[in-house]
Amino acid sequence: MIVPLSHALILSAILFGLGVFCAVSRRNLIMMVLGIEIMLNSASIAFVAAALRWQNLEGQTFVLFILAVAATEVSVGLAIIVYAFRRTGSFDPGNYNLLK
Amino acid sequence: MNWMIAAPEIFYFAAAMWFLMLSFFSKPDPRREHLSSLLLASLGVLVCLASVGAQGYLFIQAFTADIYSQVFKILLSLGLFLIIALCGNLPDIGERRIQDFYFLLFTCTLAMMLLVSAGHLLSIFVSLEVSSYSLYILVALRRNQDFGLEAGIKYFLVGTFASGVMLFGMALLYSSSGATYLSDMARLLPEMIGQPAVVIGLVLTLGGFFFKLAVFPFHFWAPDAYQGASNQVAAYIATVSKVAAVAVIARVVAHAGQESTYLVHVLVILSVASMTVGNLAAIAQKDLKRLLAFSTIAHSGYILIGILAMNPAGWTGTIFYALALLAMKFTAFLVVIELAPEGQNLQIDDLAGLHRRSPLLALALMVSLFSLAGIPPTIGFTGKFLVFVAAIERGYIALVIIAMINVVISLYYYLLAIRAAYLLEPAVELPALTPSMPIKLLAGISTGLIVAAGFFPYPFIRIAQAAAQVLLVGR
Amino acid sequence: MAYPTLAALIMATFLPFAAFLLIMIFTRMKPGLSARLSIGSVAVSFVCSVVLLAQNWAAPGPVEYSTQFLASSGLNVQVGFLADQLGLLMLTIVAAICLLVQIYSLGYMAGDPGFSRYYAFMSLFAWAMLSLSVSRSLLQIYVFWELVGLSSYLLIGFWYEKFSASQAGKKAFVMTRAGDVAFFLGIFVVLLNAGNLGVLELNGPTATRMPHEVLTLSALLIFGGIVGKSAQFPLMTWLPDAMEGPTPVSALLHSATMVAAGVFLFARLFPFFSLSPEAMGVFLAIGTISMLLASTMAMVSRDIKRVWAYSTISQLGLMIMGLAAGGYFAGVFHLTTHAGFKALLFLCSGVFIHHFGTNDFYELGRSGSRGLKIPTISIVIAAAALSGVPPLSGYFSKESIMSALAGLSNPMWLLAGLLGVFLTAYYSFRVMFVMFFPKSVEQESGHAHAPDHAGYRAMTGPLVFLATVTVLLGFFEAPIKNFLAGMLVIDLHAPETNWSHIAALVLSIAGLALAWFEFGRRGAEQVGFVEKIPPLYRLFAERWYLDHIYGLFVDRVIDRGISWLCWQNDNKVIDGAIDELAGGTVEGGRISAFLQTVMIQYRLLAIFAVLVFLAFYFFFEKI
Amino acid sequence: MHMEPANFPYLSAILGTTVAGLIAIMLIPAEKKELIRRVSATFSGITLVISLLLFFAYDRSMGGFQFVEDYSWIPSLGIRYINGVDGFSLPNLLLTGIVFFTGVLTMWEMETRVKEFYALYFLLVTGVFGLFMSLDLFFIFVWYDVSLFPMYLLIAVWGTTRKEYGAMKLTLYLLAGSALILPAVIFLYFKSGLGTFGFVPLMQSGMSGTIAPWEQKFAFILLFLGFGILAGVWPFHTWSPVGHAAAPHAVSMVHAGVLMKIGSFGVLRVAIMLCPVGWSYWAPLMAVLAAIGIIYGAFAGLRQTDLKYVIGYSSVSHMGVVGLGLSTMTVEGLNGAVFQMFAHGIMTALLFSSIGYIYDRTHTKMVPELGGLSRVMPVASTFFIVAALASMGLPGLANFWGELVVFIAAFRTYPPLGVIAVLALVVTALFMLRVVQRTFYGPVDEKFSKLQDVSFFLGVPRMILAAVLVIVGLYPSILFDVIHTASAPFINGLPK
Repeated sequence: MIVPLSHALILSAILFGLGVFCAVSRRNLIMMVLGIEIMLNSASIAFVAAALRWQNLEGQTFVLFILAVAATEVSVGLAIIVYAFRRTGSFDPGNYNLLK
Repeated sequence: MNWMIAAPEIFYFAAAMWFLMLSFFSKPDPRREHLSSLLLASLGVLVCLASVGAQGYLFIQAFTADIYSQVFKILLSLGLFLIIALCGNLPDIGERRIQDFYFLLFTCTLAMMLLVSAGHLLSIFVSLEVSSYSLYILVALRRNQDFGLEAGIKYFLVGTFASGVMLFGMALLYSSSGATYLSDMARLLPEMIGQPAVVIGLVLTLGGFFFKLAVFPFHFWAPDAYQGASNQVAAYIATVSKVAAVAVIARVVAHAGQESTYLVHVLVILSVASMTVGNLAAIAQKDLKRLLAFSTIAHSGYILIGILAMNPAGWTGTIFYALALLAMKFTAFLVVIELAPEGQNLQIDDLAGLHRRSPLLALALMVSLFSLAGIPPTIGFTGKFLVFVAAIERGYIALVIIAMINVVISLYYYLLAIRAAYLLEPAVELPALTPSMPIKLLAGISTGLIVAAGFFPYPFIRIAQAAAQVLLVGR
Repeated sequence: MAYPTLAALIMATFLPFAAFLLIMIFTRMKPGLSARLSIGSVAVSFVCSVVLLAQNWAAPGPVEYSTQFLASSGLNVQVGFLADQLGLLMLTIVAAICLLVQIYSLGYMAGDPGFSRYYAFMSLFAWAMLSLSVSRSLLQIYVFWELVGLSSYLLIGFWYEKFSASQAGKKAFVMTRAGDVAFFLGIFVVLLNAGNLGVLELNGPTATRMPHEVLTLSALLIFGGIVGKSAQFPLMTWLPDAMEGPTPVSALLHSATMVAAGVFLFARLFPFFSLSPEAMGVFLAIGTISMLLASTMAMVSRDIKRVWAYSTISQLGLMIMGLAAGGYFAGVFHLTTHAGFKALLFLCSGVFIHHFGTNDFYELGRSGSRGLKIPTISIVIAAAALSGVPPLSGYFSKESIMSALAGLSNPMWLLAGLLGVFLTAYYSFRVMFVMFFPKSVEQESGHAHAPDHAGYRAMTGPLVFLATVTVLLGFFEAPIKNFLAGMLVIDLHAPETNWSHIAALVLSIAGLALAWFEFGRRGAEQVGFVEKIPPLYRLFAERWYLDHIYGLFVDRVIDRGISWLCWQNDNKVIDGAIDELAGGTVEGGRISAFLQTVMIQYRLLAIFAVLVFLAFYFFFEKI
Repeated sequence: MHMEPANFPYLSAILGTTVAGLIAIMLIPAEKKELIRRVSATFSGITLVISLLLFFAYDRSMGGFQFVEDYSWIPSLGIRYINGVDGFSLPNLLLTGIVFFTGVLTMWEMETRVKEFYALYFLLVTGVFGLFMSLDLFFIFVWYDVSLFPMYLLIAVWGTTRKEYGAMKLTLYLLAGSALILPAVIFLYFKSGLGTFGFVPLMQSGMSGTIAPWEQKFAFILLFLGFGILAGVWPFHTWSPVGHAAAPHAVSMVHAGVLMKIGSFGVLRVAIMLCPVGWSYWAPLMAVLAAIGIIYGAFAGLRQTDLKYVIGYSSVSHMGVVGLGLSTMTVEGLNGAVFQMFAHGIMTALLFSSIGYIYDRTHTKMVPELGGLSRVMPVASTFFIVAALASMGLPGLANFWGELVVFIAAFRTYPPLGVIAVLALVVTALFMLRVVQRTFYGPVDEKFSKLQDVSFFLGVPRMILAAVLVIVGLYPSILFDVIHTASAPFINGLPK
């Protein structure tokens, strides 16, 4: 064990925070999706580290699935967003305010 | 490996594939698609009923079939069938996309069935995501794309954000306890529940399910998604998807959350916040679907009361409540769908004169709204009563009083809707509504069920009790 | 004699009630039948009461019938009949006057659209009053007391289309109610301390077991009811207004019987009251004040019925003085004689009013009222009796009251009584002289001759009878005294002091003379001495401003004070708070709904913030 | 507690009749108004007959709960369908039967949405009947709400003055009361440790102290406030005048006549009988609130110009008398309170029924706009006046006895409050007489001079009510005999 688990967890927490920050602060739908991707990946890091700690493969499996799900997510999300961009010409989430 | 215990899943998978194939190889025909989907859905109900006694594991226990999951599968299949029964006229879904629509509905239901059977964090995660992605697209499918796309985007963003949170929570949980099976958690967690990483991980994990159930603060998508989605999809979200969410939350909490006062406190806070925010915001709504969305948020608060009691009565009440929610939300949406033949969004004032246009629908609306408000003798009341009993057994009387006050607040906006249906007269004379015979039958049956199950709840309580046996772990 | 007596009592009391029900339900549309029913029932009552009186004339003690009532309510209340001398005497008086007045009303009310209703109410009254006379417990007395009040209300406001009539009815009811509430409380005090409400028990040993203060308190409270019903100070102002009712009603209720119920109650509980000298002192004072105040009011009124109303107050005051002075027989005897001559006064006045259509006796005189011979003679007899002119009945009863007053140690009371005698003679003959010796007669011939039809005969018949009674009753003083003496052990024989007799006689003659001087003699300007002193006149005419005070009280304190406060509190404070709460909730809903519509990124931020809060909560929860 | 099973299910027969009536009305096409009315009158008449039978079939010498029907309902929670009547509920059942039937007749001339009206009306009354006869707390709560929520539509659709505001206020207010009741009921369920919602076992555990004193105190105040709101306890009474004024006549009748009784009955049956210790703890508060209500209602009523507001405030005052009786903790107090419930129910029903007739003819219920009606409609006026006299507490009419007994009990327990309550009699007399004077006396208004007096048929419901007032007024023991069978054992069995 070179890197203690706590360090990995801290790293992943920081990454999670960055992801949240990105999703919350950038007024661009694409960047929000990216931020959320970062959040997913931060979880992946934690899983990998934990898999090392518990000496089993479940963490690793998780990561594989996360990659797959993230890919789905991007495809679905981007599809909707791009479609919306074509209709409205805007990536600004503030412009999507019809529903109230 | 006994594949028969997964018969419902296999069936729904096949049905979904059928529509997928159709969309590849056949021209869309709304009528045929509707009939075939209706047939498949009713067959699905039968399959679920037939496999009610199934017990066992698949995929190294990632898939668990027990009475709990099978009861919920019946509810889910029933919900799907009922929603599809309302899809005879789908003005808001383009004809081109009708096969995709059914494909997604069946896929989503399949995912939810997997969800209620999931026994491993990974299977929970995957099935949850699959059901969510189906719904994102279903919401965005609406022909009125200004609404549909915006709702889809918001739903998607909140959803993925929540799944990010959930995933991070799962990572924390796994890294601190090493458990990924729910059964392991039930064994391991009680000793380490005092550790921050464990319990915060648990709360974050629950966040993903709270998103499904629209619990504060993960409820932000609900009003927009309901309003923006087509009526049928909103109905589906309000009924079937909520049932699945209840199932998974109850299972996870039962397995992982025992002995944690912190978790109880968190659930109390979220429960009170959900019902208060939901009920208050509902007061100000003009759009009927949006109002129902906020009412769903409030109901998620009531359901949490049953869950946080964490006693047999609580589980029973929760399961019963899920059934109640299905019945009453379905009835309310039935009226909404029938009143909007063009698929438009319905304002509360559009209900004006309903009592003359269609006394049956007006009655159905009134009964379902009173049931949502929790007025006896309706199923909504009995559900509330059961969860309140469970909570008071644990001594949470203040919580129950707060919930009852919320009931009073909620009554205000339900009464406003009833007032519109029974009291207001439309500005221009609208023609009488003549719903088709099946719809009439459906409205009559569901209204009758709401009252009958409120008055004679015992058979349903028995079912809920049987299902709740599964959740009595670790005690 | 058990069952016949009981049957007679039941017949005497309940027949009029049956008549009331029958008239109300069946014969509203048939006036003749209604009148026959009512008169028939009260005639039977009268016969029964006379039979009972005769039967019990020599009976040694009271006869009592009682049955358990309200046992199952947790209270132990006995109800039934108490047929003792006082009760039977009152029963006979009431039945007689009721019968006479109802016969008289055949003429007086003929043709009135509410003829049936009138007789129904009269029957209701007869029932209540007759039952009151022979009630055996205080609670029972209270019940009929209230019912008597009700019939009084209904009859005063009989001509309800007249605003003043309905107003007067309401006033009478509310003012007597105020007194009744005190009575009601008094009953409670008695019940809770003596555990019994039976009249005989209270007059007997039960009362002596009560603490003295409690006894005084309950006596005073019960006396409150007497004050209200007998229109004593300070609840006296309803009675003059009550003259808005038909004149026979005034004769029956508001002079002869109902208002006398107060005095009757006093006599009923005389032994009980006399256990508390303090209370008796208060009663004496109130009787005196009422008598004098009312006399002064009577001196200036120009309305013939009002004069008799004031005189009623004053005579009732006199009775109460007599009773409070210990003169049990004096009070009861005056009650008896007063019933006769006061009814006569009203009935005679009724003939004039009916005939000439005015209440103003100056007007009556000018119209030639003396043309009606029988009423004229009768009213003079009655007025003389009222003034205490021998040998009429009033003379004897007043004499006995004076001797009772003379027996008191403080001569002030006797002096006041004598002053009352003087004033009475003065104001009653003021009316007589003005009516029969008017300054000018306008229509000497037009109305002078007595009409001769059935209605008139129905009216004059009772007059003749009552006049006879008034003349003769005084000579029955001794038998009545003996009769009443049978029921009480207390000393009925107040010390005889002759000088009070003579003084009273002299003063009544003096009053008469003064009246003659100012109103009767030829060339008198017919203006009383009081009218020459404007402030005094105004004070008397405005009834010592009592009504103004009450009006102000009701208007300022109750209507615009407490009631306004309550209503404002309801509207502004309670409802205000509730509406505010509801409005606040709705406003909260708006805010909450608005927060749900903010940009999607803020919502994500909110989710995150809540999660952070929950995470922190974990660390602070344990503190 | 003695429980006498029924050889014939009278109680379920009453409920069954109202439900059958409801279903029958729902099945008749809305156009056949006359038929609907007749069906309603028939079914309500049957319930009246059954409740009369019940009243006289009740064995007064035996007391206790009689005609008991007991069926299992939700075994897992110990909920049973238990019906039974005792001396407290019997007068109330009779009252409901009378007001129900006369209410149907009172609304005979109503033409708008007849079917819906009677359907909701039957639903409402089903709840009322159920509440009075149920001996299971779960069902008591269910019936309580069933009897409340139809009020919203009944008032909002068929009402008059500020109807939507009144309906909303009333419904929310009263259901807020139920928000306190339900938690308290469940709380008692667990604290008794019996695992049953049955009234009788819970009462025994309250008596024997199985439910600890503090638990009783806590539950009592919740239950008292919850039911008390419906009983118009000061200061939670403001829904009552507004609601009465807004409601259609029959609903006002049922509402003031019966629904407010549900509140006081609930206080008695649930709060007092289950939590005797809590009762003795909170009784002074109850008494003070009741006394304030008595005097306050009378004074506030003095200023009103709307006939229904007047009656609404007089109801506040009269229900204060009931509350005062309940707070005395004596046999007399309970007797008087229950008696007063009955008497007030009949009396207000008669008042509202009469006002209904007047309003239907004159189209106003504002006192200043009326006048002289006694000339035009003497019979209708007589009914109102009889009821007004009863409300003043005139002897010979039913209310007097209730008030008398309550006042005596109050005078014994809380002398100052008793005095205050008695003083209110004067104020009540003042405002009732004012109303009578201004409405019925005085000259006839030209525009009213052509109006018809009440016909024989329309007079029937009012006659029934007036007759009941007189009969009970002359022979109060007919009720006291029954009530006493319940109150005396209860008070004597209280823990010392």
